[in-house]
Amino acid sequence: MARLIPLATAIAELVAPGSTVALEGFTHLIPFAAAAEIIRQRIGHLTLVRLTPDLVADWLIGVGLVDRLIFSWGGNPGVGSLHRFRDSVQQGWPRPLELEEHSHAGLVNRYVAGAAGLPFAVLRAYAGTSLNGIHPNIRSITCPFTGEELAAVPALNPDVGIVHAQQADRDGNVMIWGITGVQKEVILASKRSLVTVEEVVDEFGEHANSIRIPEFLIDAVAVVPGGARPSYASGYYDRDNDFYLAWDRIARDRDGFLAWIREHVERRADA
Amino acid sequence: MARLIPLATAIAELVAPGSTVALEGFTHLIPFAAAAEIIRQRIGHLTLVRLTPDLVADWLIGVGLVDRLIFSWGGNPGVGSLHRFRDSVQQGWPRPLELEEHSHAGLVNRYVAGAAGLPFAVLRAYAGTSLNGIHPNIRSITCPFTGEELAAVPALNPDVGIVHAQQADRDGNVMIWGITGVQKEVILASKRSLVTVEEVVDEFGEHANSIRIPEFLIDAVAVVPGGARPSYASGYYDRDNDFYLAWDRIARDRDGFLAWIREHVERRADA
Amino acid sequence: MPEFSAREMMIIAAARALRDEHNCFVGIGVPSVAANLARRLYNPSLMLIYESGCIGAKPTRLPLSIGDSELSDTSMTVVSVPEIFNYWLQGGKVDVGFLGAAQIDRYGNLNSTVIGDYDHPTVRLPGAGGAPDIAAFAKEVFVVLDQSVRSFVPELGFVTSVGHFAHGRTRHEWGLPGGGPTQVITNLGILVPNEGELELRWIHPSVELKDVRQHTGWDLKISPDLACTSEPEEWELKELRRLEER
Amino acid sequence: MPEFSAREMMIIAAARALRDEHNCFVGIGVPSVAANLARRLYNPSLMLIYESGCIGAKPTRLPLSIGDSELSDTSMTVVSVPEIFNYWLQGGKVDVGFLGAAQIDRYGNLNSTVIGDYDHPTVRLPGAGGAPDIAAFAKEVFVVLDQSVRSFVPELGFVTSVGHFAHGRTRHEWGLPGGGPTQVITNLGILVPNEGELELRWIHPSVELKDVRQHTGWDLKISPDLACTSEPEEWELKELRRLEER
Repeated sequence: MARLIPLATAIAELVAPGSTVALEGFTHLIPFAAAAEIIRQRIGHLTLVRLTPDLVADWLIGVGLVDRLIFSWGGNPGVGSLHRFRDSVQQGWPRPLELEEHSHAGLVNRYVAGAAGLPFAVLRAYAGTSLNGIHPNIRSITCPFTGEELAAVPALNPDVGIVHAQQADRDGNVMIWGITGVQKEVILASKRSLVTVEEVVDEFGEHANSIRIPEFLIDAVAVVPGGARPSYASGYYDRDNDFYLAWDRIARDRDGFLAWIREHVERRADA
Repeated sequence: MARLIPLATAIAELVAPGSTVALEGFTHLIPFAAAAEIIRQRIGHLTLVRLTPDLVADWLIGVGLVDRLIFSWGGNPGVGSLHRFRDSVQQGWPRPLELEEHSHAGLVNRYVAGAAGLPFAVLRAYAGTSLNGIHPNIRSITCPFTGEELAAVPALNPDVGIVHAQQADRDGNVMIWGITGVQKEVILASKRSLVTVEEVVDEFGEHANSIRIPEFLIDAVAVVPGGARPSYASGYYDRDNDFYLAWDRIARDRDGFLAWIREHVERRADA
Repeated sequence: MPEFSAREMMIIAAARALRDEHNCFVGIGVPSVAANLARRLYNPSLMLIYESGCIGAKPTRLPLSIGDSELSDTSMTVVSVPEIFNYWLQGGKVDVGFLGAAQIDRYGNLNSTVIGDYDHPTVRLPGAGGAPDIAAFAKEVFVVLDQSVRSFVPELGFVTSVGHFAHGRTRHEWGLPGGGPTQVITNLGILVPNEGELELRWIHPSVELKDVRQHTGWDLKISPDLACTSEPEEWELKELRRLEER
Repeated sequence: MPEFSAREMMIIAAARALRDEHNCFVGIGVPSVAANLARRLYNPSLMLIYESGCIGAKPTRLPLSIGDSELSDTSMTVVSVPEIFNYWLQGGKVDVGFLGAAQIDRYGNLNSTVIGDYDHPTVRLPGAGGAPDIAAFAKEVFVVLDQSVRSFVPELGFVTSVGHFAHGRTRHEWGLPGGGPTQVITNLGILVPNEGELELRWIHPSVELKDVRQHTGWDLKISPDLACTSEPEEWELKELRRLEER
């Protein structure tokens, strides 16, 4: 069921203007190459979903392709703020950004409910915080056994889920090891899914802490070596920490950012 | 935190008369040795929790140590009925057995809620079945977003969770591979926990589909080679399918069953 | 024409039904034999899913239980039991679920819990296990069981798994997302639902209509398109017998 | 007496606080330095837990993010992010959570979301991440941040993480199971809650009381047991500097 196709074809087929697109990868295996391709194809009015909208979100927000962001932490990890994200929230540049903001636990459980075929998830969260009430997707629910009040969040079923993985086999099954984040939940919850991979192998090896995702859950696999750079792929390459530090300067200025995107994303040949 | 102690000491310390005891292991790694030790110490009036009360439950029920059974499937897998379980339900021998009966999904989610620190779990289940209404631990709940009616089950936090694993390391961390069932949830949900293991190793190897449980969640580790027999331990020994077939005959008759227990469980030296 | 038993016909009919499916949630017994036979004969890419968490199992011999090492050792991946029920079954990823039962009624409801009163049963059966969840969520359900007046009953004392109409409501009204039983494959023929009620659609070779009627506890409807199941081929029987020998 | 910076004093004070703990949920920055220092100096069996799912990480160099390969490569196990939040944090398995923030109030409530109006913020901060969950569930919480009138404010515009009293209710009344902040460790001293309100309990060497008061945006209570933090030892400083060099 998982077809091995070029990245450009996969993005053109799976991502439409106005789509709700989840791009996941928790520090590890962030699908940068797929985001770059969305920019090259200028697919806009997206609802972007990402627990930690970091540089990859700064790219998409800064070029004006995102109308709405569902997220829980928007920063440059270990470095500081995300200037394009801040500029769009504070100044509405290049366009205003509608926010649906959660804690990690809240957004994670939106995916979990989506993966589990439930309309909502229950969690102990948000009690006493100002997050409660900033948008309608945090409600309360009463335990039918103890009478306790808990929080409820609605299931999230993105139109497209995109993740990067280390390997696919020839049937299109996918293997991820190291930090696996919410990747499995995103694939299970999404209506369509794309996995970019470092390489295709004949057989998977044994890895503690690995997950494998069967081909019948994946619509397209695209081979994109280095597709998670500047983040990292355990067993393949390290995180480009220098680039994360440099990004603080690159993204601080609107024109500088746009010039960088033109140079490094738009002019780059298709993967 | 996990102390390495003899099985008899662990059972004496952790299991008290009237305890709610979860014995888990889904076909694989069933903690038979621990159950045998409970029988030798004649700790009674137990609430036994087990998704698939198979031979291990037949032992405990047949000798009269179980007052209440929380379960979802009670049979001899691939063989047929569980005669001691049937005899206690149908004839009240050796004592009546109170049942709290679920589907697998329902009982699994009682553990999940217990592990997750929630008072209940939500699932799509029981709608239209006669399971709805046979006990008070299946209730309904309304989605605060869609208005849908779903089922709710209360969290289960057993007094003691007992599982068998392949290996512990010298710190008392535990590693399981192959079919991992609900073992992690049981350890996380239980107030106290005991893990019997095949052996203690210096370092864990890499195994796809493995889980590791940190020592600080485990109260006691007891080394019991063969502790899952007649079930199996992946990488150590196979399932004794002949014994499962023979059990049908052994357990059919009350006196024959008691004689077998006397011979093979009660007289066996401490592990 | 090769000799074959009614049981062999039933298994082969069940295996044939899996020809075009992507994946199948397999219970032990006849379903397991049928699913493994299908993978060998008609559908090598059929993904077998077991409730023990084994996904993409490729057993070389038939397992005795749903959790044999033969399954976990040959699987593409093994996930936890909570995951298999919450993400895979309830999450709507299963194409076909296979179920057996002690009893069935005309709506495809199944009983595998008790015969007689729940609190004072005549026969206590093993119980639900994963059956109600498979019946609720698999896109379609194949039921496999021997046909007799004891098993094909006019009314169930206990509904363990919902077919097309139970306790006064349709499965749609109960909010069950899966399609319910689409085939009930027996030693005598194959029943399919027509507006929720099972009717005989295929009859196995050398079985007579009156046999089927005699072995059904209600006034069985017969499809106007009733046809005869094509008989097992030599190569189908050979592979089935080889599989069961191992 | 060795020379040391206020930042070094803060980190060493935070590390010392982990002396007798079993496990610690670690955020990036000062908490990560402190937790790793504690594992080296005082508590070699301290289990480090990161929100990326890394449990029992033993990094040899300080990670830049909570998800560096240094963490997953050295961990006892790595679990999914849903699991770390649902089973480990919400499940009540975490002894100490470490939090930083842009702002804190006298009840130990933290703001890491926005300065100014939520819809039209003066400064948009990264947001909640795992902080509200850590604040809710860890058995105790250590807060680490620099003390100034901009960060120690009389009232928060936005409560991201609940301390001891927020929006008119105690944390107990909000149903939060963890113990809340038990220590607020700054560059000037250590504050501990007394009936829910932070008071200065320790003051760092060579800091004067009026400095602490000047850098607090409310009328700070001083504990009757106010004492001086013992100054960093040579060996503590040496290991800290070695760790940050790598």
